[in-house]
Amino acid sequence: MKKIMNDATQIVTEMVDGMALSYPEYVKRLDDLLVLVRSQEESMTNKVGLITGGGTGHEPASAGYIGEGMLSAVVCGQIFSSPTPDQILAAIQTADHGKGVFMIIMNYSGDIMNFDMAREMAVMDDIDVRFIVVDDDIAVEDSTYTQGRRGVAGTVLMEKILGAAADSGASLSEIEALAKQVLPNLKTIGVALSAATVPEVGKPGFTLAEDEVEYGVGIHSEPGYRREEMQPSAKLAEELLARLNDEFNFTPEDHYAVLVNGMGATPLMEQFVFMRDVLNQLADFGVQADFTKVGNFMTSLDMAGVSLTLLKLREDQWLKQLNYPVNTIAMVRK
Amino acid sequence: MKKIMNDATQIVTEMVDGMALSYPEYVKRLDDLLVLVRSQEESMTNKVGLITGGGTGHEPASAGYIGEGMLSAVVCGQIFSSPTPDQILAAIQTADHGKGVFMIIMNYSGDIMNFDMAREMAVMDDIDVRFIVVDDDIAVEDSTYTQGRRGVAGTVLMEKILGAAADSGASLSEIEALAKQVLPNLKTIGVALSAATVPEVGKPGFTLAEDEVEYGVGIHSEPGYRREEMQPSAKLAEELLARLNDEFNFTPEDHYAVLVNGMGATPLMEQFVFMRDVLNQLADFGVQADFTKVGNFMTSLDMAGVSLTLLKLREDQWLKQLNYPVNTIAMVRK
Amino acid sequence: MLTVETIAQWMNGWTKDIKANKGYLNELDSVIGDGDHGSNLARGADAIEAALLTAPDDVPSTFKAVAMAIVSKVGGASGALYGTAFLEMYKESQRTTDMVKILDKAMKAMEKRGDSKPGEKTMLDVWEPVVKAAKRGNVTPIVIDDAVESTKDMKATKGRASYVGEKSIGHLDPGAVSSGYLFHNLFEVGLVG
Amino acid sequence: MLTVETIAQWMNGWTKDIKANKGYLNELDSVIGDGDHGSNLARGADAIEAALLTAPDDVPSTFKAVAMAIVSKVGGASGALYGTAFLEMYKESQRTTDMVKILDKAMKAMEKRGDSKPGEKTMLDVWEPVVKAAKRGNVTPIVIDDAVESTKDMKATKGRASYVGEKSIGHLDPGAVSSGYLFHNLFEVGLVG
Ligand SMILES: Nc1ncnc2c1ncn2[C@@H]1O[C@H](COP(=O)(O)OP(=O)(O)O)[C@@H](O)[C@H]1O
Ligand SMILES: Nc1ncnc2c1ncn2[C@@H]1O[C@H](COP(=O)(O)OP(=O)(O)O)[C@@H](O)[C@H]1O
Ligand SMILES: [Mg+2]
Ligand SMILES: [Mg+2]
Ligand SMILES: [Mg+2]
Ligand SMILES: [Mg+2]
Repeated sequence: MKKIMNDATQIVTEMVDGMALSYPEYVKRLDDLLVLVRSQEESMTNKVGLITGGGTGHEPASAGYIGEGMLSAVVCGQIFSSPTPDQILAAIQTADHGKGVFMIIMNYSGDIMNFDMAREMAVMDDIDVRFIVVDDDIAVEDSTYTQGRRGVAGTVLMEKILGAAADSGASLSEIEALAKQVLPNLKTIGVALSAATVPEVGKPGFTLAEDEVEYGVGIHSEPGYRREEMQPSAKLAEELLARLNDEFNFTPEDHYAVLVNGMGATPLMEQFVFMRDVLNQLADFGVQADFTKVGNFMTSLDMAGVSLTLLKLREDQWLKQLNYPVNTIAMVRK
Repeated sequence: MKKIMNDATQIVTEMVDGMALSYPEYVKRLDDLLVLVRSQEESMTNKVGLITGGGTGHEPASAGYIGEGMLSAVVCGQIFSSPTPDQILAAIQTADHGKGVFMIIMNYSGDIMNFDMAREMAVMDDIDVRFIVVDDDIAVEDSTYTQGRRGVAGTVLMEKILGAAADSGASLSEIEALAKQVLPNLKTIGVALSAATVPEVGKPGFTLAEDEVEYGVGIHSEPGYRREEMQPSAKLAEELLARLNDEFNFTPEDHYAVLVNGMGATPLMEQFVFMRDVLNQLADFGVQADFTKVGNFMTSLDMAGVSLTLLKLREDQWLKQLNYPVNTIAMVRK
Repeated sequence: MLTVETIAQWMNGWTKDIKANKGYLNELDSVIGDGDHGSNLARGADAIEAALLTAPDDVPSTFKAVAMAIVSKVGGASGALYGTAFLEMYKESQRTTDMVKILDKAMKAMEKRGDSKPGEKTMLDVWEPVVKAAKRGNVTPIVIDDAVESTKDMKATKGRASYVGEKSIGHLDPGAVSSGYLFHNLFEVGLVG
Repeated sequence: MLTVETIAQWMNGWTKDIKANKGYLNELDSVIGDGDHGSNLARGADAIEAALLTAPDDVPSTFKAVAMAIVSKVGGASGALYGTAFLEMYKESQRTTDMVKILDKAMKAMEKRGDSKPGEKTMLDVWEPVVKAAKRGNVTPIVIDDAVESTKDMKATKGRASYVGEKSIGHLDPGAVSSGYLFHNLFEVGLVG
C-alpha cells in the first residue's frame, strides 16, 4: 500500500482540515469535531437543515456536497466506519435553524444505530428530527433475512433533490414525504475491477485476478453477486442495465436521471466510454435520459470500477430539483 | 491491464461521444472529428475564441473546460499523442467569431508543430491566430539543450484566466499580452506513486517499487528527477515546495493561487491531506494562498500521484479572473 | 460488589483484552464484515482507560464515563451497541445495584437499538445465554465460551455480515468475541457468577 | 523516373516496412520517448495505402494525397514532420521533377517546422547525410544505415527524447529508423542513387 498521508490514524482529521483550509468559502470545521458545516450561514436561515454522514473514504461524498441548495452539515466517521452519536448530535444542533433537521442515512446498521442515538438526544433538546434510510444498491437481496439493501451512489441524487426542496423552503414534513416518494425510484448497481485498500488495514478488501471483474460489489469492498472474466464496456453496461431493468421494467417514454459514478481509481475517460454505452442502450429501450452526470461522486477510496444509478423521474418536479441551482465544492449549477 | 473500454483503438472516439452524449448542454462534437465545441454558441458572439488540445488521457482536461468563461473548443488527439493539424484547423474555424482565435498549447514538440501547421492553414483563411506555449513544469531543466519545460496542470489556471478575459471582451492582442504576463508566474511540480498504462500499450510507462515515489514525473510517464523511498505527505509537500521556492523565492506577503491536482488514481482524501500540508507550510513561509483548488484537473490516465501548481498573483486582476464566473463540465463558478 | 473499583477493574481487564486482540478482532471482522471491529474497539479502549484515570464518584457516573468514552470514540455498529448498553447501565444503576438486573436492561436496550434478537449471529448471542445464566447464578468461563462458539454455525441476518449471507456460516462473529472478553472479565472480578 | 507509379511503389514499400516494424518502432520510442512512434506511423501507413488505391492523376497530386493522409492520421511530432515534408514535395514537384531538389526542400521545411538541425538525434540526422549523398549521386544502403546508426551516440536535444537527456545516448532515434525505411525504399525504386 502506498498512500499520500502522514499517519493512517489521523488521515480523516487531516482530510477534514484540508477541506476546510482549501474551501473556506464552502465549509468550516466544527470545533474539534469531525463535522463540516456550511460556511454561508445566511443561506440556511429559516430553512430545514439537511445533514448526512457515515464512514469517510467516499470523497467527494459527502462533505463535497455541503452548500447552498444541498447539505447543511456532514459528519465524518473514520474510514468506512459510522460516526459517533455525539458528533452527529453536534451536526444536528448546528443545522437546526428552527425548522428542524432532516437526516439522510445510508443503510448500514452502524449508521442507523448511531444516527438513531443522536436523534434521541436531539429530541431531548426539542429539535424536530426526521430521516430517510437510503438503500439504492440493488445488488443485495432485499429480504427480512438481511440488513436490507445498502446505500450507495444514488444517495447523491437524493441529497440533490432534497437540498433543492429545503432551499426552496419546504417544511420538514414535506421533505420527509418527498424523500419517501423518491426512494423507491432510485436504484444503483456497481461493478468492481479492484478493491479499496483501507489505510489502517494496508491491503485490499479482496483481490480480483488481472482478467476478472465482480458485479454488485458495495462501496466498502462488500462482496458482489458474481465474479467473471472482464468484459468490454458495452457488455458491462448490458449486465448492469439488465439488473436495473429487472427492477424498473423499462418502458418506452420512461424518463430517467442517469448517474455514472467512478469508484476512485477509474479514469474519467473510461467512465465516459461506459456512459456512452449506457446511453446508447437506454435509447434502444426507448427510455429518455433527461439528466446525465459522469464522474467521481461517491467513491470507495482507490477502488477501480463504476456504478450506474437510475432515478425514474415520476414527477416533473424532481428533474427541476436536480437542475436547481447548487453551490458546493463538488457540484455547482447555476 | 484492466480498463473499461471496448476497443483500445476506439477509446478516444468513444470517450468524445460519451462526453457529448452526457453533457449536451456544454459540448457538442464537430462532425466526425475528434473536436468538441461549446454548445452555447451565443456566449461566443463577438469574443475571441479560445482553443486548446493535445493528446487525451488527461480528463477532465481539456474538453471538461469548454463553456462560458473558459474554452471555445478542444481538439482531442489520440492518447498522449498530439492531434493532427486538420482537426486543429477545424477547431480554429469553429472558434473564430470574427475576433480571432487564441491557442493554448502545452509544450510538447508534436503539439507545437501540429498547432503551428494548423495556424499556417488558418492564416490562409484570413483568421487571426495567436498562441501561448505553456511550460509550467519545473521538473525539467530549462535550457537550450532540451525542448524546454513541459506543459502540465498549470495550463488549467492559464485557461481559466484567459477564458475570463475573453468572456469579458478582451481583444486577441490583449489576451496574448495577458498570457505572456501570466506564464512566467506559473509553476508546477509533481510526484508519482505509480505510472499510467496507455490502453494500446497495455503496461505501465514505468514501474515503482511498493515503497518508492518519483519526483518530477510528467503527465505522460516521462521520467522525473529523483526516485526515493515513499515519504509522509508532509515530506512530499516539503520537497515540492522546496523546488517551487527555488523558482519563486517565497517572500512573506506574496500572494499565490494554489492547485493540488490528482493524477487520476489518487483518491481525493489523499489530495486533501496533501493540500493541508501544503497550506500549512506555505503559511510558515508567510505566503498568502488567495485561491485554492483540490481535485483531478489534469490527470494522466490511471497514474497515482499529485502535482502542485503555484501561480504568483502579481496582478489583482488575475485573482478576479480566477474567480470569474465559469460554466463548464468540470469547473463551475457562479 | 458493584463499586467504582470493581467496575474499573472489569473495564481495565476488558480494554487489555481488546487491545491485545485488536488484530484478531479485525481479522474476524474482515471475513464476514469490514475488518474494523478491533480498531473500533481499540479506540474505545483507550478512551475508557483515559476516562477512568480520574476516578468517578459513584457507580452510575462510572458507567456514564465508560458509556461516553464508547459513544464518542468507537463509532460503527459496535459503538452504538456497547454505548447503548453502558448508557442503560448508567440509568439502571441509579435504581439498583443488582448487576444481573442491570445487565438484563442493557441487553434489552441493545436489542432495541439493533432491531435484532438472539440467533442473528451478533454479540446478542453471547449476551442472551450469559445473562440467562447470571440470573440462575451459574455463569462460568465455559458458558461464555460456548456462547461465543455458538455464533460460528449461525447465518448472519443483521449487520454487515448479513451481506455475505450463507458465507458467514463457519466463522465466529467478531462482536460475539469482544462480548466474550467483556463477560470473562466481569466473571473474573466476581460481578457475575 | 518520378511518376505516379514510382511514388506509389516507394510509398507501398515504406508502409509495408512501417507496419512490419510497428512494434519495434514503439519499443525504440518507449526507451527515449513515449512509445507510440510505430502506432502513429502505422495509422498513417493505412491511410497512405488507402489514398493511393485511387491513383492520383499526376506527381504533385500523388504527393499531396500522401501528405494529407499523414497530416490527418499520424499526429504527434512525426505526423507534423513527415506531413510537412510531403506537403513541401507537393509544392516543389509542381516546379521540378528533380527528386534531389524536392528532397532538399522537404528537409529544409522539416528543419523549420521542428526548429531543429542535424545533430539533435532526430530523423534529420538521416535526412541530412542522405540528401547530401543524393546530391553527389552516391546514396547506398550503407550510407542510409550509417546515418541511422549515427543517432545512437547522440544526445537528444529536441522532441520528447530531450527530457531523458544523457540517458538518450546509446539508443537509436525512432524517427531516424523510420526515415531509414523511407530512404531504403526510395533507393530501391531507383529515385535516388
Ligand atoms: N443490528 C445489530 N444487532 C446486534 N449486533 C449487531 C448488529 N449489527 C452489528 N452488530 C454487531 O456488531 C459487530 C460489528 O461491529 P463493528 O465491526 O465494530 O461495526 P461495523 O459493522 O459498523 O463495522 C458484529 O460482529 C455484530 O456482533
Ligand atoms: N523538433 C523536432 N525536430 C525534428 N524531429 C523531431 C522533433 N521532435 C521529434 N522529432 C522526431 O520525431 C520522432 C518521434 O515521433 P513520434 O513518436 O511519432 O511523435 P511524439 O514524439 O509526438 O510521440 C523522434 O524520434 C524524432 O525523430
Ligand atoms: Mg465499520
Ligand atoms: Mg506521442
Ligand atoms: Mg466492522
Ligand atoms: Mg512518440
